[in-house]
Amino acid sequence: MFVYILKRVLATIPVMLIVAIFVFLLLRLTPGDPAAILAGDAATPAQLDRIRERLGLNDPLLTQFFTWMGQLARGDLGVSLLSNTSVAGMVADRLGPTINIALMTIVISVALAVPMGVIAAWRHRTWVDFLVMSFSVLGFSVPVFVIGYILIQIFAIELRWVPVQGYKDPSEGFGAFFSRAILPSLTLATIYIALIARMTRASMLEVLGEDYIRTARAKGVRENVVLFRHALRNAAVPILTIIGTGFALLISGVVVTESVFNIPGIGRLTVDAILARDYPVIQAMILLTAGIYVFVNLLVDVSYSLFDPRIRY
Amino acid sequence: MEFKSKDFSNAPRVLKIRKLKVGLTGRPNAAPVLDGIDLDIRAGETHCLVGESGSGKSVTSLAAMGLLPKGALEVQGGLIDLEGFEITSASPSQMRELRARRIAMIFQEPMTALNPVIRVGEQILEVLNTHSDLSPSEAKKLTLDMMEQVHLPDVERIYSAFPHQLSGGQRQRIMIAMALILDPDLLIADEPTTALDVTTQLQILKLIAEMQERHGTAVLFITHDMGVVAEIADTVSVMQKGRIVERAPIRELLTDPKEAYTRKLLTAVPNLAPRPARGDVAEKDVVTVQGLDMAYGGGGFFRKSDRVKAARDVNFSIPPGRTLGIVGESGSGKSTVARCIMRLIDPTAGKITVAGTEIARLSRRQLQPHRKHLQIVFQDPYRSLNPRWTVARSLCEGPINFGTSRDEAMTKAAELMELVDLPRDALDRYPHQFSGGQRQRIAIARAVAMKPDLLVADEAVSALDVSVQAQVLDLLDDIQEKFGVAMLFITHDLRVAAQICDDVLVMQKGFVVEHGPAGQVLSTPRHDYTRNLINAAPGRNWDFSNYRALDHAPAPKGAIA
Amino acid sequence: MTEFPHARRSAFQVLTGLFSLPPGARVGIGPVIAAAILVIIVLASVMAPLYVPYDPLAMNAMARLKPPSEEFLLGTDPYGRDTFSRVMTGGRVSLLIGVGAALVSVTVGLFIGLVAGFFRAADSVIMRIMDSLMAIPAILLAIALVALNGPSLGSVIIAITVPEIPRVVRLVRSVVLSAREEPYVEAAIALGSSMPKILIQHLMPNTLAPLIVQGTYICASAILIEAILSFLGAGVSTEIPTWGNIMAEGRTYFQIKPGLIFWPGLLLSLCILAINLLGDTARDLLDPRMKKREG
Amino acid sequence: QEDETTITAVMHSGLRVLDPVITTAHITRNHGYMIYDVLTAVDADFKPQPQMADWEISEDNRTYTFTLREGLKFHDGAPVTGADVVASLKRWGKRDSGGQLIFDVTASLQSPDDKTVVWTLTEPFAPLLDVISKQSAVPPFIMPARVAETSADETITEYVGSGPFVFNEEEYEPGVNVTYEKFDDYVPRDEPASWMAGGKVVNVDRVVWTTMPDALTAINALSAGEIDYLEQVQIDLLPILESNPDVTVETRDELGYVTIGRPNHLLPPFDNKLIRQAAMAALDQESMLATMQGDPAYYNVCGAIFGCATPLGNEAGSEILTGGANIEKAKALLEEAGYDGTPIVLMAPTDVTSLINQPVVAAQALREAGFEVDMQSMDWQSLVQRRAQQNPVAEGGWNMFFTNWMVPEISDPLINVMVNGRGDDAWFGWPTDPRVEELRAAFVAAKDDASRNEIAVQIQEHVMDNVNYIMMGEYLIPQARRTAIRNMIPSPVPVFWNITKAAE
Ligand SMILES: Nc1ncnc2c1ncn2[C@@H]1O[C@H](COP(=O)(O)OP(=O)(O)OP(=O)(O)O)[C@@H](O)[C@H]1O
Ligand SMILES: Nc1ncnc2c1ncn2[C@@H]1O[C@H](COP(=O)(O)OP(=O)(O)OP(=O)(O)O)[C@@H](O)[C@H]1O
Ligand SMILES: [Mg+2]
Ligand SMILES: [Mg+2]
Ligand code: NI
Repeated sequence: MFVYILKRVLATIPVMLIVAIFVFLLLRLTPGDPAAILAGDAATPAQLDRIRERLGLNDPLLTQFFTWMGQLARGDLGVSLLSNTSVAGMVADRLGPTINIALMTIVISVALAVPMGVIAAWRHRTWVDFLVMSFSVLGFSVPVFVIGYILIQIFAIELRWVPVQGYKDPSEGFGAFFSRAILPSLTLATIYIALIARMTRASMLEVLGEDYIRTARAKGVRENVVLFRHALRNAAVPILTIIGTGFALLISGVVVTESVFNIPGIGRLTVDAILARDYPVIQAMILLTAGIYVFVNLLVDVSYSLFDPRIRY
Repeated sequence: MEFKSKDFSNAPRVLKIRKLKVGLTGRPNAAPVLDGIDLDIRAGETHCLVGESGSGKSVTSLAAMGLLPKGALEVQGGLIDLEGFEITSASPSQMRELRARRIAMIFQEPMTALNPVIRVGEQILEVLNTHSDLSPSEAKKLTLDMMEQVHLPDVERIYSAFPHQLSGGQRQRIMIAMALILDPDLLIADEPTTALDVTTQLQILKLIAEMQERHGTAVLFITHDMGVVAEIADTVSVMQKGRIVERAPIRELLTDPKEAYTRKLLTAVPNLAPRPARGDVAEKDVVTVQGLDMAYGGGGFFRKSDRVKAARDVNFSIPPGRTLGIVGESGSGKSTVARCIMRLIDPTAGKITVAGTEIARLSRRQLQPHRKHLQIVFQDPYRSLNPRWTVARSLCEGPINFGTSRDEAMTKAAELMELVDLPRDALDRYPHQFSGGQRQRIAIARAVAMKPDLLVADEAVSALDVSVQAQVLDLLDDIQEKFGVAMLFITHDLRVAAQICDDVLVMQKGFVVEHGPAGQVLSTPRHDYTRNLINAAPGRNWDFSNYRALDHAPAPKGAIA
Repeated sequence: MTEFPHARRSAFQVLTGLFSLPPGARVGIGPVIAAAILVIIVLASVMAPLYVPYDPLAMNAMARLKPPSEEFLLGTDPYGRDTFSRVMTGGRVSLLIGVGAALVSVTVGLFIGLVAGFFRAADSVIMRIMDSLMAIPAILLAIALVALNGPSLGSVIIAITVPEIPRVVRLVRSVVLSAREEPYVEAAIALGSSMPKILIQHLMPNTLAPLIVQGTYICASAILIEAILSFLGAGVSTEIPTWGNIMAEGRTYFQIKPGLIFWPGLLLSLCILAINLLGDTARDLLDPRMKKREG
Repeated sequence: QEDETTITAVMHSGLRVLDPVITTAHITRNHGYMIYDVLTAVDADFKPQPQMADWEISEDNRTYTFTLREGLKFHDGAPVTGADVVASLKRWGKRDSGGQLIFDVTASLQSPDDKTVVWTLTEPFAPLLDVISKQSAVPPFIMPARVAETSADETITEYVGSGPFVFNEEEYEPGVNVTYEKFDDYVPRDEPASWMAGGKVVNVDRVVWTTMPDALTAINALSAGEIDYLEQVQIDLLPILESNPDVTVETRDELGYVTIGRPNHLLPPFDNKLIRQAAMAALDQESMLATMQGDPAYYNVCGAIFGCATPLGNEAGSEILTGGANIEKAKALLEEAGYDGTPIVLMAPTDVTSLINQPVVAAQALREAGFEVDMQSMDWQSLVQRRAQQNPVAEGGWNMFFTNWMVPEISDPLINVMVNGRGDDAWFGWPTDPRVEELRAAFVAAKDDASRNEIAVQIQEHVMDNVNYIMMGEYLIPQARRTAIRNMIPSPVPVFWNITKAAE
């Protein structure tokens, strides 16, 4: 087990390295000039060039790359070209909101989607199944920002149950956090629920056709025990997998929800940085999100063995 | 051969099925799956249900359990009476109450029938938790007790093992413990031993008999193995196409079958008496295997230790027109040897000479021209033909690879169809439009199309019904006659081996433990392992096709039972 | 009498397999309605230039944000352009993006996947690269790619395609790896068929059915991603109306002119709904396990 | 803590650059006015007024003596000294175009004692006070000498000022939140506040600036009372706020903005004056402004390149722009110039809301006049990089783009970078225009307002003829506040002194 985890962790190194090279090249090939945004509209070309020189943007690409890799190796994420503050600090500030919203989304999604999928599979081809599947297809069909607007309109503007926007850390009181986090989480969860419910249903359908389900029924076990004790655990691996890979979707969704709900998270930070070509920030952010994705999927892989004793490492 | 002969007419009736009709849900006009089944089982009786695949044996048992697949099959008439309780009209919760208490079931595949993610002890315990109010410690004690009764070793450890950590036989014991823990009146066993090798099968059959003795349970035993039937049945019902065509006490059925169908079924069962050996051939051996070793795994950096030595120092040779059988229990390395010879896997060591060429070390490319000398027929007729290809295309693939023109290949394919006794127009059809036996014929035709010198048949008939199996074996015999091809025939069924092989090679754990002419190995085995195998073959003393006991029953001495 | 069965034939079989139901399988009314809706939307979009009343790009500063009327069926947008004309023409581009992204990613993914499944040596390198691509959040990658090439139609399609490719590759590779173990493939080896031949004739057809299913999902999500890219200011230029950028432009008017989001949103959702539903149906029908249970 | 008053304000953009000298970004300038103070400042009548210092001008107009007023202190407690002022002015002089002109004629800038700064010129520079009092784009903010010693090409890393608010570095999140606290030791002037001049009396404890990427969210947040102030409201969204009695919508900055189109004078076809004129004739202010703003109350058809409401503003020769599109004239000009159909590469940003419309409208009008237009969409960052390219179109060059300015940023020929005619040293578009340079020199030398106005008219006429850039009109951006926020002073810079917040 330990050896397996170690191997998996080691295997992420080439992946992250490829991500790093890829991101670096992509960014440097992209037109755009951080010096221009730094200096503002009225700056003259000569002024821009002096700033570029100072920021090291006139160095050859390879030099820039190795400078960056060298910094990374020392654990230094660099300094934002625009705000001149340390990227690590910015990331630290911005990570909290995103992680908290993402966690809440996952909790909500799993709590709703798994039972939905289980029931849909159990009542395969009935109206319950139809309802669940319709919802999950619908969840895929509406752009995230529209869902966000609709939720704001209903719950924040019409009903006035929760604030329109903003973010408060749980340390400032759970109520304050919850009331602001619930709409963005629901917005994000829609697509996630759709994904998980669909996968749960498919996986459960498969498992429900297995012999041991028949065995359990032959023992006279109650239906809910059959579903949740016998079937769900066997269906868990693909569900976990989709929760892991769906995490990428979540990150994409975060970018939009953070805009709509004005949450100071890493999604917005990254988009802003891309639009401003703040290279150190973009590089760090994409490495970070890629790292989170890889880590989550590593966790998922390792957790398989919790659900399926046949999987041993 | 001793048959059971107890009279059950006075025993209380446990299960009574009358005019049972089961059909496809929502399609009352389609041909019914079960059409007017009548069945009686009395306390203590073992009632065997036999018949070809698809005749409705499993459906009958599922109907009795109230477990017909929802949305697919439904009871459309008749009644099922379990000790006065009408099952066809029971509510789901009433049915749940009945199951495990009054009626229990064991399924064929012990691996898939147990939940892979729950500890086996808990799976047994669950029956008690569902149906009784025992305290946890009492329930656990009872469970362990039951596990002792089914002769599981080291019950404390096995209690907390997962199914994949147990052997097939142990898993099936768990199933039996689970089925019998509440002492039901009726035990339904649907092919409980088909997936096990003969020695384990024998133990399980004994166990069921013992439990039946102890608890007085009635048993409905479903099987297609006539040997098993001869061994355990009190009464036999023969099913064909959803009907019961004949019912009789065991001795009567085997000695004096009334129905033509029953006769056909019995005639098809091969004998354990070896076929008469064929005359020696002077020609050079087609294939020679020397010191073949095969170890799986070991490729990775971390896992040098978990190499599986699946074949060790295997030596044999086969002259043209002769058949060598490889027998042995599951996992003994039979397929490994076959796949090495075919070079589907690369042997770790040893020499394989086919038609004069040493092929064990040839590269893919070097091997290509020699491929046509070797062909193989696989066990699973459903997966050995590309489902997307027409039969014609499958048959032409090989010859075209070796330079035959399309038209020529097509003409040959048509001839081959005739050879394997299939209509010519079948060429345009797809595999799913054929039965298993027909597909196996196509697979054989495909192999024969290459005019190979060696034909490897890896369990080529194991998936087939006895009657179909007999036809395919005949076909192989014909082909060998006609083309003089050497054959490597792999099977775990000694009867089949006896019928078709000139020589037999017995494998155990990768080693060859005995090798000799079929007559000698099967009648006077020298190795204990071979003896055990033969002894474990059920109904080995009965000559089914002639409705009488065998003259020269293979009676190895010194065998353990 | 007998003509030689060509490979084309078997691919055709798979396609018809999509529409002919296995015995026992029942397709509800849902997929039929979905197919009908899709056909209507596609036809209406493709033929839009023939019937829309205005040039979808013609601006009219005097007719900004007009409510629906006889003159402007669905009202006008902040540039005074006719929403109806824009929404109907916008469908063409959105669908083009969807279909384009699906085709490109499936084709490229199929090729890479076959190579990865076949060449053991290439496999680990390719899969590491694919893992890396998967790890980069699709939206961020897309924004960066669009920034690189400028927000043209082509670069939006590429930006949507690139993150989808690894998924297709994984799918193809897993199908190839599992199909490799099938006895009929071993039989083909024994019959002396060369590896490329086995790959293309035996293994590739197996990937067709899952790819069709995957393709529908990519198509649906491409249309959505285009909308999100527009929302983030990295979409197709406003000179080319798409459902996505019509919605993105109209999003600030959500409360005062909901029609600007509603109509393109409705068509987009209906379209995606229909495509997804057909994809699901295709999967149910094509999944051999489902077939086994039902047949 | 309980009755601390905080104003939460949503600003037009996120604050990322904290150095108000290195950048011309408005948000950074606004930040500068929060934490820094200036020597002199312009009032609502465009008149320089004392702020940190009074001044005296020598007879020969060559020596300016500034005397710092009492009680000026930096946020770290140190008093403001003449040395700080000198260092700050020098750094500013390296970055600001007006400042550069002054330093070109500077003999010495010294601080004889802690309270005095003496600025000696080699020749008179009449607009000196106007330049150092300007509120845009880069005002000379006074920083401690140690900070001001930072190179002018490098951003400062210490944010200590002597202004009315203290920057809270702890709570600063670049691009998202900035928090300012009242500087208790700030001594305001006694005069009433007027634009940047007068007493900066702070009546609240904290001001928090945030950004909201989504305009609709910001409006909804204001309606719900989650924020107090919205610096810019999209005009089309005003109806949402109108019915809400708790929210007041008004125009704080009456000067507003201009939107302009800039042709590239280096490349064909816009190297041809006639073709530039044709483009100008094809464009129509009214339809562009209407598309951008909708409500006529918020735009102003105005042909004055220095803005219509400024002292120098005049509309000489601008009928071609203000009188509607003249497609006929455009076609005739193109005919005359022998336009060969060379496509106009028009750069169109996709991610800056206030700049999305102009290229789209312009493209349509130009096409109507017979131009071939190749509108290329890109994000603003790609645009700012590309507009610096002098290459031919095929190698990444461009022909035209649009941008916006605040009126004070274009209000005179020294500030307005687009009338710089020094070729490669000029602003993007690089006109080589000796005539305009001549006029600018004359402007600096001019002694009185009358002659300055005279020169401004000449520049206006010249620019209209030569089409250095195309003035597309003025527009206003309303702001919205909770009604409880009172006493905001009208100003082009959103300042937070004088404001009171009543309990709601
Ligand atoms: N779920 C189902 N839906 C439709 N038909 C079914 C279903 N299950 C079984 N059948 C049909 O019922 C018939 C009897 O099947 P059954 O499984 O009882 O055969 P069997 O005698 O047990 O065969 P085997 O020896 O292969 O187990 C077959 O023709 C089969 O096709
Ligand atoms: N691909 C493989 N990798 C690792 N081990 C394998 C592999 N194939 C077979 N084995 C192991 O090799 C041994 C011999 O297997 P083989 O398939 O040859 O047995 P067999 O005699 O054909 O059994 P059966 O009767 O069940 O077909 C078994 O222990 C099996 O687990
Ligand atoms: Mg059966
Ligand atoms: Mg085998
Ligand atoms: Ni034909």
